[in-house]
Amino acid sequence: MQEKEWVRRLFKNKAAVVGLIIVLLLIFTAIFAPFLAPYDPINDGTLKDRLKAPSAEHLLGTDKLGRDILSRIIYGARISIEVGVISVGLALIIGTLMGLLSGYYGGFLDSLLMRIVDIIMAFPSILLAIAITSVLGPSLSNAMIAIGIVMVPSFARVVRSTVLSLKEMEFVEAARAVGASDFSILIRHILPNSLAPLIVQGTMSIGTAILDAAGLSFLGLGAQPPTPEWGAMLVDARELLVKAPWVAFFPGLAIMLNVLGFNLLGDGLRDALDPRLKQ
Amino acid sequence: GGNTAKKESKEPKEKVFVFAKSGDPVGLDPANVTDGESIYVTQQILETLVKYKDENTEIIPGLAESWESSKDGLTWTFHLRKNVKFHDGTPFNAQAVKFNFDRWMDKNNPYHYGEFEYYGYMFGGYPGIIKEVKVVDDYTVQITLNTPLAPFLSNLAMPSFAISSPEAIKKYGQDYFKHPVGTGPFKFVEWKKDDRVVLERFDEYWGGKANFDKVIFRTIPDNSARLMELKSGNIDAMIGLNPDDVETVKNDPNLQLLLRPSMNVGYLAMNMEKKPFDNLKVRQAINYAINKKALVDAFYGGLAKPAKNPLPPSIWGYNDEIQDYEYDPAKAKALLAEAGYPNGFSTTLWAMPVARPYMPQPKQIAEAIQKDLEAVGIKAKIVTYDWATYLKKGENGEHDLYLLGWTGDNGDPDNFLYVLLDKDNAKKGSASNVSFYKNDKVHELLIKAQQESDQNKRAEYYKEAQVIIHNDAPWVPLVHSTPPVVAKKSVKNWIPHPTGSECFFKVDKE
Amino acid sequence: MYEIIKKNYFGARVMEKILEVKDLKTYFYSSGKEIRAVDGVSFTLNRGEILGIVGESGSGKSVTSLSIMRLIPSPPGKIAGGEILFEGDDLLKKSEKEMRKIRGEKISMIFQDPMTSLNPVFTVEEQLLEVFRVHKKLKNNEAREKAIELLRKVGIPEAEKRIKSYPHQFSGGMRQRVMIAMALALNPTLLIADEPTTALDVTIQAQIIALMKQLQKEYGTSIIMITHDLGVVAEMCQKVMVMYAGRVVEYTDVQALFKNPKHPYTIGLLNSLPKLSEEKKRLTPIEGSPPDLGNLPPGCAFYPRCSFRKEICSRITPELQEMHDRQIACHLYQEGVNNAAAS
Amino acid sequence: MQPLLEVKNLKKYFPITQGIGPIKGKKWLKAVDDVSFTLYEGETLGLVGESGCGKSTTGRAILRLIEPTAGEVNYRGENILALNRKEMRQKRREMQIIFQDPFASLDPRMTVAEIIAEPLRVFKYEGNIKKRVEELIEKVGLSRSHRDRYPHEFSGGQRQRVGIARALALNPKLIVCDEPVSALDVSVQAQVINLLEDLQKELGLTYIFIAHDLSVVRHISRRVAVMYLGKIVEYGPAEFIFKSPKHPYTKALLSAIPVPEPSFKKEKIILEGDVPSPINPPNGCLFHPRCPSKKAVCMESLPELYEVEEGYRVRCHYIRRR
Amino acid sequence: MANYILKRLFQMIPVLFGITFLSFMLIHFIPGDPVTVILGEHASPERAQELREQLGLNDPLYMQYIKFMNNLFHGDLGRSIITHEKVIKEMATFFPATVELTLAAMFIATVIGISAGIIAAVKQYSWFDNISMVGALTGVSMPIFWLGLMLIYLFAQVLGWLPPSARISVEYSVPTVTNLYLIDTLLAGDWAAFKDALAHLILPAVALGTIPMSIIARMTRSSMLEVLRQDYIRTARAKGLSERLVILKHALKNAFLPVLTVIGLQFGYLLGGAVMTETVFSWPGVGRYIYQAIMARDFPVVQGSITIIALIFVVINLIVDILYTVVDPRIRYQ
Ligand SMILES: Nc1ncnc2c1ncn2[C@@H]1O[C@H](COP(=O)(O)OP(=O)(O)OP(=O)(O)O)[C@@H](O)[C@H]1O
Ligand SMILES: Nc1ncnc2c1ncn2[C@@H]1O[C@H](COP(=O)(O)OP(=O)(O)OP(=O)(O)O)[C@@H](O)[C@H]1O
Ligand SMILES: [Mg+2]
Ligand SMILES: [Mg+2]
Repeated sequence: MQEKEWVRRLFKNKAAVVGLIIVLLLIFTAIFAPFLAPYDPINDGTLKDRLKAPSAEHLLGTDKLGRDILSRIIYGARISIEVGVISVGLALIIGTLMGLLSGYYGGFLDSLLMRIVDIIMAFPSILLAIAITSVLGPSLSNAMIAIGIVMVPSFARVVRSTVLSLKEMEFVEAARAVGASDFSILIRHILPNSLAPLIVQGTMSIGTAILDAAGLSFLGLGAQPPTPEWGAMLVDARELLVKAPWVAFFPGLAIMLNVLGFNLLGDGLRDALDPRLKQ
Repeated sequence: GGNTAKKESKEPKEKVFVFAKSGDPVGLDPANVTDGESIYVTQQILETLVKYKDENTEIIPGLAESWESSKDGLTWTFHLRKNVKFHDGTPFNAQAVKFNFDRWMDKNNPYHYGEFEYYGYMFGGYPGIIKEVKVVDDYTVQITLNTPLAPFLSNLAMPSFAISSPEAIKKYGQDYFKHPVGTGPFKFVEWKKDDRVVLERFDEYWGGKANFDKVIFRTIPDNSARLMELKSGNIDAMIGLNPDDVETVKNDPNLQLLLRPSMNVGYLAMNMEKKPFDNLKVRQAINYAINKKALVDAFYGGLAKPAKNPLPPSIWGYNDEIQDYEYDPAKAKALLAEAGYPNGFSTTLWAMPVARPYMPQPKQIAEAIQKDLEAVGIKAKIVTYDWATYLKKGENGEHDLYLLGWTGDNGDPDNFLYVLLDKDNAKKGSASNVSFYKNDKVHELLIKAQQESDQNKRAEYYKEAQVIIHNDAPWVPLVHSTPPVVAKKSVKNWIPHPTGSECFFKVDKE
Repeated sequence: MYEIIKKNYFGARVMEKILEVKDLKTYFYSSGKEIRAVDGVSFTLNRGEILGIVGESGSGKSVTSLSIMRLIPSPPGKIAGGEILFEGDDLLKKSEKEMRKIRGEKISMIFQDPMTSLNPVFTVEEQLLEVFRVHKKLKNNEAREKAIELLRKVGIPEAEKRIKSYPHQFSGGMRQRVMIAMALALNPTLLIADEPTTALDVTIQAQIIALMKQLQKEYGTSIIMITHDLGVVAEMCQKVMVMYAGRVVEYTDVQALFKNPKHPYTIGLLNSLPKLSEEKKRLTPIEGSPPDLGNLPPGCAFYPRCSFRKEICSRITPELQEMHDRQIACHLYQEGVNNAAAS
Repeated sequence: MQPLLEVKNLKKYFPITQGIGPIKGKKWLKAVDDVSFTLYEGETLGLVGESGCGKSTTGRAILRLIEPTAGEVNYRGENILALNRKEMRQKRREMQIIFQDPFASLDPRMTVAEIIAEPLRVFKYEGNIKKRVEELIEKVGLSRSHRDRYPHEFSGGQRQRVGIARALALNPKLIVCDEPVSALDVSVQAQVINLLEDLQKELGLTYIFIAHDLSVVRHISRRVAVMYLGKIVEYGPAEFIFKSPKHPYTKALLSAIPVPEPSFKKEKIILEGDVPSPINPPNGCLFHPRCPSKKAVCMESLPELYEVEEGYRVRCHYIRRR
Repeated sequence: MANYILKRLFQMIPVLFGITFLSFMLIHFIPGDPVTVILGEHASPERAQELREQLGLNDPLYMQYIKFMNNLFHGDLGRSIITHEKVIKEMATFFPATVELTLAAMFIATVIGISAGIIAAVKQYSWFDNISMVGALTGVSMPIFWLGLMLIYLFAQVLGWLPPSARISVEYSVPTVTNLYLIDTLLAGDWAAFKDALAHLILPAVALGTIPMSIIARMTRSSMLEVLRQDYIRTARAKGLSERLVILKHALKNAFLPVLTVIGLQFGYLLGGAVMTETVFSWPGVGRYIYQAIMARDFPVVQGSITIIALIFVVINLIVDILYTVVDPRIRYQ
């Protein structure tokens, strides 16, 4: 697939472009948070300014400690990106490795790795993440590890199934026929051709990771106060629902929009990237 | 029975009183619990020998109709009420009283399972100052003390020393905490964990019939959800109002806001057994660092005052001369530097998982304190556990900075100062003095006060103790709150008791 | 035209037009492009006749047949013009409901791939009975008897038993037999077979062709046989229509076409075939590759590959013209036709 | 003269597992069973048979793209099945394969130049790779400007040319052509066949040409092997087999082919039944359930490949009886 | 088919072992000494010893596992450190609430998800398709707890239509039979109580069901589109079947297969999502029980309940696989 082609296809897909814009906006926000945020996310604000409704001064209102919600959401973008990149990166590396080995070599190794995957998948993923963080101790980094672990199977499976189908493709056999080594086949043929589903899976998974991390933080297992993590910002929201619904509303909206962005982009990429390999 | 069921629901409904609070009971054996959540329930079921008046902590007869003490204050004779029955049908008598006391005081008693903390706190250990409990006749009990104890009667009136049915204790053994049997106006029906405790009127109650057929305690952890339930009429009354919602309640024509007289303290204990809180300067610095006024304004909806003493001002012996550490971050920083922490340090800040009368939003308060501490360079990580674990770990002294509070049980200063700050109660595993503050001078004063029967003299001792405590700064006393009770307008005859809970015997609704 | 009638294999005395397709145009619209999959196709089919349609992959054979069935997926497809007169009525003017009555009963169809053309989750019985149920409102019992009878007829052994089977329990050839049974169930006037043997092995292909011929004789059904195998055409059909890039390039009877191909494409096609009977000699391929319908050159679509091309071919698309024994769309013969008309 | 390739008793059995867990029963699918033939340099051997009869498996087993179960493959007298991995890789220079599916056999993410250069890179080609690639591109009838295009930008016939160029890159002696024209349109098919023939002449290539289209096989091959259920049933010079086939299966196969001449009338032998599955092959002669002229003996024993003439063998009891 | 089921059962064995092993190892993954982590540093040595014994930490690892498995076979998942109750017993009291919630959520998810998916596929590119698919994508992007909060805010607080928490209003007391309140109230014939229980169920079920609903809708749509492209659909049309018959009979049965798998997988999601939903809605189910156990560092409870949920999930997937064979004859006859 020529690179230009899928980019063109991606840009023709309105939903995907919206997704891309959201994702770029998120990245932009994260990078320029100090310039964008009107206030300090942690230290500004006093209890006097507590639970102020949205106003010109505080566009999205203030939270229980009088901190500016907008600023916290802006800084939260950094954490979301961190979570997405680290946990998905972890899952991607381990999962891809497992999938490649399992799919290409098959046999005992395959059975072993796939049983491990089955076992992890036998646990509802959020629950497993909850269990892992509770065992490791509540913190954002442990939450990222836990999310990474529970996402490994999906990567392993995606890679394995593409490898399995690629392995049977005649171009792989052709490479073998011209004497290419296993390693070179894996690197030059299998991996590049598994890239499309991996990119799609990765993009979607970032959304899922942000969502799960927010969930863990909401339960008190992820980011700890005063970290401006979006899910953690909702921890006391239930108590404040009567008086200050905006405390609950905006951070949740931020989560939803960004996850939606990654999902839209992922969907778009799936359609744009090599439809022939889509199964 | 589909038909009968239908009929039943059409007949005049039973009178049910639904009362919601934030936490589930830890257990229902009053002798073995220390938390208000549990005590609110046991107070409906079990009774003590002597009781408080409905509106204050004056002592009136309970299961004992009358009593007298010897001159030296060491021997107390109680004349028990006759024709009183436990809910299981067994009679209440002197043997039952002795059985209960023996169980509490004797660590080797076969029924002494669990910690029985309160007994230890109030009577100085096991057996502590109670020497002996003697059955004089079926309806007369004699209690002998080792040393005089001024607040003895006040202590006995505490819900923890309610008399359980000996037969029930024998029958249920370890599980008694799930099957409390007492003599009170309501008997226990069921406890659905984390959902509800259902009580039913005990028709043979010696004091007459209660107004409600049923009393249901519901556990609704979330404050605003609880309020919404009240507004939608699913519950009759609740405690644990979000301070942020005080205004809403005041403006609601269907609701009434009942104020419970303040007899509590919310505080931040510093574990003096751990570095750097063994350092007085650090403790003082923290006292300077925290903006109590702002906390009180923000988190209590106007229903509280900042605290400067462990004792609430409503209790005699309160030392109003003490000058509080004012909010002064600069001074705090200076003190930290003096103490050898110019760049601050990292520590943990423990926050209660549930709303308490003295601290309705503990996690938020913890975050506010975290922020105050951060401002002087102390990085505090907030730690929280479920309620029972939180208390347990506190008793074990695992914490650094620990949020907690105390609601007076009997209106005696001893109940605050001795329980919360005496070295006798700083024993790991069952500590109620969670800052592990051990000052011999304070101890001396508190014991003297215990043994003195002249209240003025006692007050002097307590005032002196408060000065020392203030200087040693084992705590940051934060707040004395006036905890609101919210009920439907239709609820009548409810007098919130300063001790934090009351029996619903007289309460009624239209 | 007369000659074709005379040579009617079955000697039908009255030439009865069953189907008359006039200037059919079916276009697809995808990624902003208009693909003229069928662009002005006309032909007639008489009762009892077998018409073969040949042409390269993508030349519009299937689209033509699906247009007759009015089964063009829309979007992206659209029948943009023309008439399809079936027994005198224009199918393109019929409502969907009227069409449904015709499909399966009057016109039925067999598809290329018997593996995928049967629904895998229903038994063969269910799929066969459906036809009777929908069109004849027959009770299941009556229908079942007929269905078993049909299966016997298409050569499925132990039909009573096998009828309960699912498609995947049949081999490819058997499945194609089931498809044929289903298509012939209501004795349709017209059967469209879209490459019914391409997916099958040679020996099985021979079985199916024999079966179709035999059944055609018995029922007198008219058949449109779509194939790219000229051998099949030669064996089965009376008339042939050669398509190239959505257009008819040559349309005549079988003998004429094979003996005397006129259109350069047809000639090329026949020459590029290795033949079993002939001595070994170098093949003469058609150079170049089939055109991309989304990107057709102006003029004759075959122009870039044609070995007889003239200047005019690159500019003007030749129309399908009547020549004495055939219709043909080629500038080479345009003059001849004109001349013939003049003389 | 030493044959270029001598295949002796080649077998490839695929294990198929049936049953559950511990009570698994292993069965063998005999995809290729006892196939032998000889091939001289510059020759073409046609391999025909119905789908699933083991043609591709034979081709792949010879190149050790799948490991044969048993047998010998002697390339210039050396049994390549005895070579180790490394030695075998060296041998691949001389033995190449062209695949049926012009879509699946080219890596969609590589340019034509990269695809053709791959074997050169693998074998550390000493010369100028770029030049060699261009040379190959032109040799198979594509233009130099095509070198940086991706496979999906080509038509089927052009793609097949790329595949051929890749196979030619290392100057092989032997090429297995696994149905190289089956997926192509008739009009393009002839182009590729001509190309293969031209290359054979020019470079002295030896082909094993697999096809199910008998007319193509006849056109291109000197010798033909007809396979049925993993076994060769008839093997001999193409003229003989096509003129007067001996095995009843070959006869039926030939007669089943529709001939594009309407006037050509011939007696058709239409075989009964389906191609049996190689998982449960019939006893006796593999062909007997469909054989129009079977005898009792056919149901009992598997006939050998009887040599009818020098280099012409038929697997039929009936032949020997005569 | 029996063969197939047996085969699946056999395949389950290593997974079951893996699940139990992983659960078993949970306590051993605790960094540091589990007993210290659970009891704290200053626990009395007796108590520590007692817990060590209760958790079996004194035995060698393999013995511990054997014991664990042995107990498991006898339905013993250990005891809570806090309440000293058997985990299995406590689970049993909380389970019906979760079952009720999960089934309700799944009901909403499948009914709406499948219908929306079908309509969207049949009317591809229509406004319905666009809106429902954007909706579905939004649905999968929403944090469940936030959705819960928003539902509470809107429907309980602003509109006051539905109760914000609990399973039933206290005024109703129905005899416990199944402990599924919808069923129990019906059995008791108490219509008002039924309506009340239903009202309590709606918000949490919607919150929990939204993500599965969205996933099912998307899956149904794409599976349906895939099927509608198939040759046999063309065959069905060519037979003259009405469009309704083509879609609801020929297409749906085929399209349902992948959806069925997704439904099975969504049960896992529901069981996990219950933790958050039950926390937000104060729903007295297993999810909240687990949450509280986590907060209390009550690891035996965490371990036991997660094991059970994983086992249930595996069983559900087995059932789905078996259902699959019922719908898809190709597997049945393998
Ligand atoms: N659903 C569709 N969408 C877009 N284009 C289509 C569609 N169906 C057919 N076409 C186009 O119509 C043209 C003719 O297709 P058609 O299927 O009729 O070819 P054919 O002659 O039957 O070929 P084959 O021999 O491969 O079956 C092709 O170029 C194809 O791209
Ligand atoms: N990797 C494999 N594992 C198991 N069985 C296989 C494998 N490869 C091929 N087979 C089986 O071996 C038999 C021969 O297959 P092969 O591909 O050689 O046939 P073929 O003659 O090339 O058929 P076609 O004309 O369809 O290409 C078939 O029954 C096939 O199912
Ligand atoms: Mg076609
Ligand atoms: Mg093959």
